[in-house]
Parts: sequence; C-alpha cells; structure tokens
Amino acid sequence: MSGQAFVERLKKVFGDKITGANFAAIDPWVDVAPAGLVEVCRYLRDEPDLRFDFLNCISGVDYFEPDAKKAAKNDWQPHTEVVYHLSSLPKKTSLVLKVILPRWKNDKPGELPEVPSVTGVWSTADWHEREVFDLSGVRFTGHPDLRRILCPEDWVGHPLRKDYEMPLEYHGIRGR
Amino acid sequence: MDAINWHSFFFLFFALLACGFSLAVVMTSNIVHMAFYLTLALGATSGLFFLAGADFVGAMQLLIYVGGTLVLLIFGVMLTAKGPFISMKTSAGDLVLGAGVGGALLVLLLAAATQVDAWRVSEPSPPVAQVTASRLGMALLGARVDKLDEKDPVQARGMSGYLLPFEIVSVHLLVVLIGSAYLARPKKRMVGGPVDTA
Amino acid sequence: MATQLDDPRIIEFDVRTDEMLVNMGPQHPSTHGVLRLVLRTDGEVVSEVTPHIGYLHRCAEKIGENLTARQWIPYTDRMDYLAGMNMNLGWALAVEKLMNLELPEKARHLRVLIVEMNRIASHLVGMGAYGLDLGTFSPFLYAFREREKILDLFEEVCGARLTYSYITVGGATADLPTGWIETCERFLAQLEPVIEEYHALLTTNAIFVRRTAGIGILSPEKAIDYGCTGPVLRGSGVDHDLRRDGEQRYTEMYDGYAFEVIVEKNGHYPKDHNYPAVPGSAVLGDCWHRFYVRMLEVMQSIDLVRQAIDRYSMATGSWGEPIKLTEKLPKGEAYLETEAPRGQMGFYVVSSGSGAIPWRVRARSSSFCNLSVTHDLCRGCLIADVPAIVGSLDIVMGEIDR
Amino acid sequence: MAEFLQAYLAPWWLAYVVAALVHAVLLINVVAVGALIFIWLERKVSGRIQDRLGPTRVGGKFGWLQTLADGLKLITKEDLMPEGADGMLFRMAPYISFCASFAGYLALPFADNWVGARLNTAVFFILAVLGLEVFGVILAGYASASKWSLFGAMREAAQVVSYEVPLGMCAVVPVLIAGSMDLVTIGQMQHGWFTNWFVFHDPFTFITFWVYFTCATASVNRAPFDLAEAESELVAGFHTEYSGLRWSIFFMAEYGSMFAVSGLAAILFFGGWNGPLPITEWLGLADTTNPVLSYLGNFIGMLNFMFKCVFGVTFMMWVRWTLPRLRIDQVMTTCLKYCTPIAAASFLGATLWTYFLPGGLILPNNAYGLVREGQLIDGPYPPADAEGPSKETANEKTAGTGDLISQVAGEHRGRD
Amino acid sequence: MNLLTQPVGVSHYLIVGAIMFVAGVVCMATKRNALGVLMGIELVLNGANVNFVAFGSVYLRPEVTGIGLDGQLVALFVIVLAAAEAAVALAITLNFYNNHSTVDVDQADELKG
Repeated sequence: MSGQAFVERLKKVFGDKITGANFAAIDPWVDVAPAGLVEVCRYLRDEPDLRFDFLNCISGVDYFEPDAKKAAKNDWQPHTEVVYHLSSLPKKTSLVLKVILPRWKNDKPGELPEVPSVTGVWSTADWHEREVFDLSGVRFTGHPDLRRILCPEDWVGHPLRKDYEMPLEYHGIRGR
Repeated sequence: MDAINWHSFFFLFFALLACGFSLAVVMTSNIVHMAFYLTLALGATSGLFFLAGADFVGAMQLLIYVGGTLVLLIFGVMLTAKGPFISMKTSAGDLVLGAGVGGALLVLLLAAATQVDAWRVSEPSPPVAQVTASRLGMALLGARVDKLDEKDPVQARGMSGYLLPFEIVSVHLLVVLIGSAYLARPKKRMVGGPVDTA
Repeated sequence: MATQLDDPRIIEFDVRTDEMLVNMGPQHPSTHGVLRLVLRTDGEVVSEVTPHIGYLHRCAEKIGENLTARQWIPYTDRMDYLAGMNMNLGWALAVEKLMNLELPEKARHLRVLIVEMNRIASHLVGMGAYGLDLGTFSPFLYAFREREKILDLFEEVCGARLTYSYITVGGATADLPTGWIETCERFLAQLEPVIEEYHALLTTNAIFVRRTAGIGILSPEKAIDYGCTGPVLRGSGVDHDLRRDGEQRYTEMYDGYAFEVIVEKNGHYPKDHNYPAVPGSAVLGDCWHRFYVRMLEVMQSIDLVRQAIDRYSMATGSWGEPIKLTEKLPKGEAYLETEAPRGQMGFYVVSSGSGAIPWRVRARSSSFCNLSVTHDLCRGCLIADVPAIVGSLDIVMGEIDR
Repeated sequence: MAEFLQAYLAPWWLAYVVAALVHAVLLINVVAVGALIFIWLERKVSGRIQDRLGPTRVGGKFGWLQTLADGLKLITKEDLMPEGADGMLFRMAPYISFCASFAGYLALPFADNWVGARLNTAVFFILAVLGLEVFGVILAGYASASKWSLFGAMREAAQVVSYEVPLGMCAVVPVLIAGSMDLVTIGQMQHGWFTNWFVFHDPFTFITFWVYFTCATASVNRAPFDLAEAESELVAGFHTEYSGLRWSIFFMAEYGSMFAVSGLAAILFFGGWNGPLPITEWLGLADTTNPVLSYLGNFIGMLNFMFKCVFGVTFMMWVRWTLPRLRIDQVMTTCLKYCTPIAAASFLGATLWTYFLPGGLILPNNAYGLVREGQLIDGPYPPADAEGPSKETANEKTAGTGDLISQVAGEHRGRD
Repeated sequence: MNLLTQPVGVSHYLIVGAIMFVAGVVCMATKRNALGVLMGIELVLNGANVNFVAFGSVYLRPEVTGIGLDGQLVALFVIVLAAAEAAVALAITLNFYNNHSTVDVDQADELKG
C-alpha cells in the first residue's frame, strides 16, 4: 500500500482526526489529532491487513528556542511532538505517528500538554509514557499510574524540555 | 574441706540452669524470649537426664523435644509474633493469684520431695555405665530384660513390657499426624476479602 | 509450584501471614545493578512486584542534545555496557540513515564481525550471571574466562575493554590489526567445545531445569504487547529477528549470510548443532527457553563471525571512513532499530539542520521494555523465582536508566 | 589422661580440671583451626574448580594465612546491631550456633577411644546437638529485625526440622547393623579390610550413605540447600545484619558442623579411623598392651579419620561450587518425597539383609557376622572386652569404659 | 550440708522437677498468649519427666528395685506424646489465629469456629 493511499484510507475512517502526513521524510509519518489517537491506534493494531501490534517507542520532542534571535530564524512555531514508532511483526512494516501539541496546555506556562494514553492498546506504552512524562513533560490522560520513572519522584521540571533549568541544588547536593 | 563431688557439681549446674530458665519463662512477657528460655531450660533438663544415667532419654529429649517440638513452637511464635502479640502483659490480679497458687503448690511439692529419707541421699553406687537404649527398645517390644529374674510368677506375668502402650502411642501419633494435616490444610481466601473459615 | 491460580485474587494459604512489603534492591546481589523491586509477599509467595528504576539515570538523552553525533558515541557505549559495540552500531546506523550515508562492503563485514563477537561476550555474561542468580558460581567464572579473551581481542582492535567507541558513524575508527583474524579464529575454535560444558553445567542440569522450566511463562501475545524483544521475544516462540526482518539499511549488513532465527518451531529449535534436547517440563516462554535461546545464539554468532571473517578477508576496498567530529547533520529525523544482544535497540535522531548537534536524540532500550513485563511474570511466584525471572530477562541497568 | 596427671598434680580434682581443659582446648582447636583451614580450603577448592588460583599471597606460597588475615580484619570491624533488633537474642545467636556445633565434638571419636566422652548414645547425641544449631539461626533471623533475615530463619526452621527425619533414619541403619549407638564400638566393628566398612555391608547401606550425605548437606545448610542464606534471593539470609566477629562465628559453626557430619559419616559408613587396609595390624600397632605402639596406631587412625572428614568436607565444597540452588518447595519435596522414603526403604532393606544374611555375601566370617552369632543386642566388639559381659544375661553389658560423667560420678561416690 | 560435696539423691531431682512443674503451672495460668500457655504445658511435662527419670535412675537409687527402666520408658512416652500434643496445639493455635487474628486466649470465648 503506498503511503498516499494509506493516508487516504485513514482519512476516510477517521476524518479530520488525521491532520496531515509527510511522505518526503526519511521515515514517513502521519499526524494524528490527540482526540483521535487511541481510536487510530486501535484501528492500526486490529485491522487484519495492518496489524501494527508492536509499539517500538514513544518519544517526546520539544520544539522551542529560548534564544529569541535564533528563534526568529526557525521555520516552525514552538510546539511539542509525541512520536509513536509502530511496527507490525506479521507484516514486517513500520509506521510513525505524530501528535502535535502546544507546549503548554491552554498556553498557560506550567500546565503540561495532554495526550490520551495508549496503554490500553499496547501495554508497553505504560513505561514509555511514564518516561515521556518524566523527561519531556507530556501528561498522558487515562494512564493508570503516571509517575516519574527515571528521575526521583520529587524532582522539579522535565529535563528534556528546551526551557528546562538545571536546579542548583537537590537535597543538599550542589547542581553545578 | 571435702573434695568436690563432680556429679553433684554438674547436677547443680544443670539444675540451676533448668530452674532459672523455667522461672525466666514465667517472668518474661516477651513471647520470643520465653521460647528462648524454654529451649535453654529443656536443654539443661536433658543434661540432668544424662547425669541420672538416662543417656537415651537425654538424647531423645534433645533430638525430639528441643530439636523438634521447640523448633515447631518457635516457628509458631514467629508466625504469630507481631505487634501486640509479642509482649502480652498479664494483669496484676492474675499474677498475684498465679503466684499464690503456684507458691502453695511448690511448698506442697517440696515438702513431699524432701520427706522421704531414702530419697534424700543416695547410697554410694558402683560405677555402672548402662547401655539403656537396647533394653528400652526391648521393653517397648514387650521383653523386659531388666526384670528377667523376677521371682514372683504373678509379677513376672505382668512384665510384658510396653508393647500395648507403644502401639497405642503409634496409633495416636498417626491420628495426630492426620489431625494436624487436616487443621493445617491449605485454605483459600480472597485478598482483602472475608476469610473462608470452612 | 508457582501458585498460579485462576483468580489471582485468591491466595492459597496454610497460615495467615500478613502481607509484607520487601525491598529487593537497589543494593541486592541479584538485581543486576541498581534495580529496586518492591515485593509484596505473603510468606514465600510474591503477590506483586513493582520495579523502581532510575538509580543509574545519567541523562544520556539530554547530553546528546549538546554533543555532535560522533561525540555522543561514547555515551552509547555506556548504555548496554556489556554490548558496547552493538550500541555503537545502533547509533551509527541511525545517524547514517539520517545522513543517507552508504558504507563500503568491507566496513559492513567488519561491523558484522565485531558486533557478533560482542553478542557472544554479552550472552556469556548473561549466562554466567543467570547462574549466579540461581546460586551457582562457577559458570559465571567460566563465562568470564571466555569473555576475557573477547575483551582482549577488542582491546587489540580499539584499545578499550568495555567502552569501545569503535564502530562509528561512517564505518569504524580503525581497521583490524594484522594477525587479529587468526587470533579470533583460534578463539572461536577453542570456544565452541567449551559451550558443551556450559550446557552440562546449566542447560541440562536437573536442578537448573527445575528452577527455570515452567517458571515465568511469557505468552507470545503478552511478549508482543509489552514490547519485549530479542531472546525474550524469541523465547516465547515469536519468529522475529531484526537481522532478518529489520530495516533494509540494517539487514543489508547480513545479506548473503547463512543463519536461521533461533526460535522454537513445532517443538524444536533449528538443529544445526548438537544441542541438548528441550526438557519435558519446559514450557515455551519460560525462563528455560529464554536462557536456551541465548545459548543457541552464542553458537549462531560463532557461525556468523566465521562467515564474516571469510567475507571480510575477501572484500576489497576501505573499512569505512568516519565522518568528521563536527560533521553537519541534514534536517530531518530518523529512527532505526538494530538487534542488540538484549533485544531491539532503537535510536531516534532529530536534527534541525542548523549544525552538527542534533536537536533531540532518543534511545529506545530493549531491557527497558523487557523489564516492564516483570510485574506480570512475577505475580504469584515464589521469592526464589524472582531472581530467576529477572535474571532470565537479562537486563542491564545502564541501558534501562540511560 | 586424668589418671596420668593425678600423679603430678597435688589436689586430685585439679587433674580432672586440667584434663578437661586440655580436652576442651584440643576440641575447640579442631573447630576453630579447622574452620580456618576449611575456609582457606574452600577458597582454594573453589578457585581451582573455577579455573583460577584462589589466595596466593598472604603467608607465603599458597596463601595459607589468608583466613587468618581475614579473621584479623573481622575482629577489627565494628560490631553493628540494627536499630529495632532484639539485643539479647541478636548477641546470643551466633554463640548458640557455635556451641551447638561444638558440642557435637564431645562424642565424636577421632580414633579408637580418642573421644571427649564416650557416650553409649553417641550417634543420637551428635545428631541431636547438631540439630540445635537451628536455634541460633532462627533467633538470629528473628532478632535482626530484618525481613530478609526473617525469611532465612523461617526457611531454616522448615528445612532443618524436615531433614532431621531422613537424617535420623539413615543414621539408624549402621546402628542397626552394629547393634550399638556407641560410635567407638561402631568404629571398632569396621576394622580390617575396607570391605568391612558399613557402606559396603550391603546395597542398602550404600544407598543409605548417599541419602545420609544429601540430608547432612541440607542440615548444615550447604549448597544446593543453603536456602537460609541464599545470597541471590535473601541478600545473606539469617546473617544479613551481622558483621565482624559475630558473623565469623556463624561461619565457624557452619564449618564445624560440616566437619562433624562428615566425621559421623566417616564413622558410620567408612570405618572411622580404620584405613582401607589393616596396615596398623600388619605393623603391629594395634597391640593395646603396648602404650607407645597403640598410641602410634591411634595416631595413624586419627590421620585416617581426619582424611575422611576432610574428604567429606571437600566433597561438599565440590557440590557447592557446581550446582545451582534449589527452591524452598523443591528442598522440601526432595526431603519428603525422595530422601525420607528412600531412607525408610533402605532401613527396611538393611534390616532384612542383616536378618537373612547376617554374615554378608562376600566374607561369610567377617567380624560382625561372628559377633551376631550369640548376641542379639549390645554385642560388645571385640567380644573380649575389658570386663566381659555381665553375669545377669548376655544382653546386660557393663561397659568397659564408661562415659566421662559416669566415671566421675562413680569414682567419687566411691571416694565419699 | 554442702551440695558440692554431698552426692545428690532423688529428692534433689524432685526439687528441680517441682520447680519446673510449678513454673509451668503458673505459666499456664497467667500467660495470655496461647503459645505461652503451650510453653507452660511443656514445662509441666518436663518437670514430671525429671521425676520419672530420677526414680528410675540407677545412680540415684542403686537398689533399683523400684521402677527401674519404667521411669525412662514413661519419660520417653511423655516426650513423644508431648511432641504430638505440641503439634496439635500449635495447629489449633494457628487456626485460631487465622480465624480471629489473635493469639490471646482471653478472647477465645466463643464456641463456634
């Protein structure tokens, strides 16, 4: 199935929940609106000719340039992406889904953006989403146990956000 | 000064241990310490058995009583010893009552123990080391090898040994085995749910 | 006697024991580093296991956003520190995919050779450490004896024994030294019969079988659902190996190599060696199968190294030219997974196109996913089974915590 | 010895005290120095098994002072006690273990009549006393206020109580053949060629020996039955919280028990101090009338016995460094499903064998065959014992050499 | 009379037995923990055992016309039965603990399980 036809098919099923696609990229991706993510994922997993039964990875990528001068040169607006790498063991195919989020929920600094959790679709999403939450600061709604996973539970901030400030002190340990 | 009688010396040593730790069992309220003192008291008792020439009974005391029964008991203690059950204080009234009754009983028993002259001091006996184990075994099987020279035919007929009690105990042990297995059978319960007491 | 009752909420018990929370780790002999498992136990029966990780978190991804692609290579070494070469390869391939770099044939064979050698070393450690988890010490020392020889070979190649940084973007940092191939062949010839000893000590040992067979059964569906990869996935009977099923850029390394994916089909494993038979009590997906797949992969890798030696010696041309330390990365993003010893190691690199420093790097770790299934496997097992199960997943904390 | 000293020491009782002290020091040295040597041996053996050298530096060529150096290090270590531990029990526990292990040596003969106290129930005494070691472990586990220790203690309690059953049954088989529970008598009965050893007495004793050794390994907590201290599961089990000297005392107790059970195996099954060939007899060293010669004979016998014990201990080490550890339920099934029925069956088999083939198959006129002719039980061997059988019945026997306590008791009653 | 120099007799043993017996009785009467009561029983049995062994001992009573071996035999029976008794009592206690989550005998006042 060509990429174009595949996206057409998804659009037919999910309508405007498929917000875009990029075929020129090295790993072509499909953009999905947060609201339709779980449905799309379940469809991709269960459809007999797709069978994306394997979630490889969930990554959070933060697009933000603190330096205003450099930011002006960028061709993108600040946003956060959650990237889902899927593959299908029986069909030996792979797919990339992207969910594009605002950097802050309702543009209020400090409120983490939200995505519905896909733990119900792939159990492995549990830890991956915790890691993305921990490091990239994306809140997964509907996650059964959204705690920090790599950083200590009382850690402040999400280190992989580009505006992250390294704390100067943690429990009496000097930061730098 | 007379020479020290080593038999008496060892007797005193073990007797003091046995009595002291028995009293410690009563005194302490910590159940784990109680079990520990009981172990020592019973171990000392086995020493007394050895001194009295009852080697086999002494070894059995160590093997079965101390090594088996008490381990079971301590096992039970450890299963239940938590929080409030480790140290359960007895009420003062109970203690006084117990001490009173116990004291009276002790006086009675001590009086009885010291009344009979023949019991008080033993005659010097020749150094006889008996092998008791096999004679005990024969007695359990019904042959009283220590009473073979019984003259009185009526009494001699009564010397049929302990075969019947031995059998009764065996059956009893079997019943106990089955009974405890029944009592300790696995039960099912729900996590956090009601306990199935059936 | 893993008490696997139908309803997990029903506990069979002799004596009412209160549930007890026990901390296994982070300083515990059998947690392979600094893993902390919180066990909820009822007597010896474990009712719940909660893994807590992050004690070895070194912010590798954050560091990657401040270094160039080649500068980050040493940090990949420290992820799965038992298989540094495989980590190097994963990152190198991901960056090469982003840069659309093609490698000369000789470099590809060199990479296969080195990577499969490291797979042997890694599986040897996995095997030995699993012995330790089950309470036998000697296999560990035997495994280290052989691994030591591999490390000696690697030391000749790149000067390092653990953190190699040898395979790099664009090829490798150097060619193999002269005489290396012969030493390597001698080593392989010596290693092969030794594997038999390991099988005698562990695989077929009656106690070992009783400790592992039927314990921690991971169904293929669950393995896929939890994203388990590598020997853990294949131990569950899923026929999937990226060396055969992976992306073109990765599988072309293995083009023309003869190898069979180590997976049980119709009740037996591919039989091109004198493998011991599968014991009757073993169930597909249990600890024994995971261990066994690893053992067979050692043999497979020996085979692959031999083939790679042949091809490498025949191949002409360059062994590859590393890119400049500050080579500019094109704009774009690339994700690539390779088959590391512990499973699929994925690297995701995003570049804004503004310089040599990537915008975002991400490492998808195989042990991370493999470990996430622990709580499911350990439900209702005995305390002694917890090390057996965790050990059979063969995790490396450096890779999990990154 | 006491009699010998009496000639030199003024108050007669001092002789006994000195004799007792000398005996005690000798025995404690077997345990303490033995533990030192065994720990060194364990390192060397494990080293060789694992294709490495083991200690090589301390004390010269073979690192034979390594354990001593470690012991010194342990002494200087801080004696830690966790908060919340039960102080008294925590401190007492190692000593209980050690005393239990050490008390077993009281009745263990090292050569013909070279024994601390010749008890006529020595077999059961040793088994019983070694069984008490479990108390130290249980109390240590309980008193440590650590969950891992508690797990270790629980496992130990369950394991040791179960394994005492087959262990006792196996020990009864040689007792049944010998007709005595006196280890010296049992040892004497096996003198001569190695075919007189009880392990070769009949097929059942041969099986029994292996069951005995398995159960003994389990009862002294050695791998693959070392569940109480399973380091990959329970950190260090019952001694997780111990450090320094107290910790090392647990180890002395462990090695002491290993030696004791090996010694018991050597006497019960492998002829004790009797070599495979009656060399001492050929050399004329078995002559009991000549003190120097018999001393030499006994010394060779002791070396024999020591060799067998060390071999037993080394065997345990070999097993430990080869096999993985069993799981607790498998340990229990091994005991209840295999060891106990096999022990019971071989007990029955040995009984029938001794009844129907009292002289054995190979050598119809061997020593115990002759003994069994006239005497049903308590048959003293050799028949011409010091005092001979008592007048009452053939079954009544006055022991030629009473145990220490009875000697003391008797003699001084006479004095008074 | 100096205990260290005098030979001991049966009555010495009887005194030890009496003390153990009484300690056991008091233990049974006053302990609230079911296992404590069980330990009291063990002490009582042992006190009795000491007496049996003393009466049957050839050292203490050289004449041995009395009970002779019977003392030791009875002591053996007591030991064996005590083991059985302890096993059953322990099973009952643990069952009680399972059902009522306590080992306090003062609370064991209902007759149904």
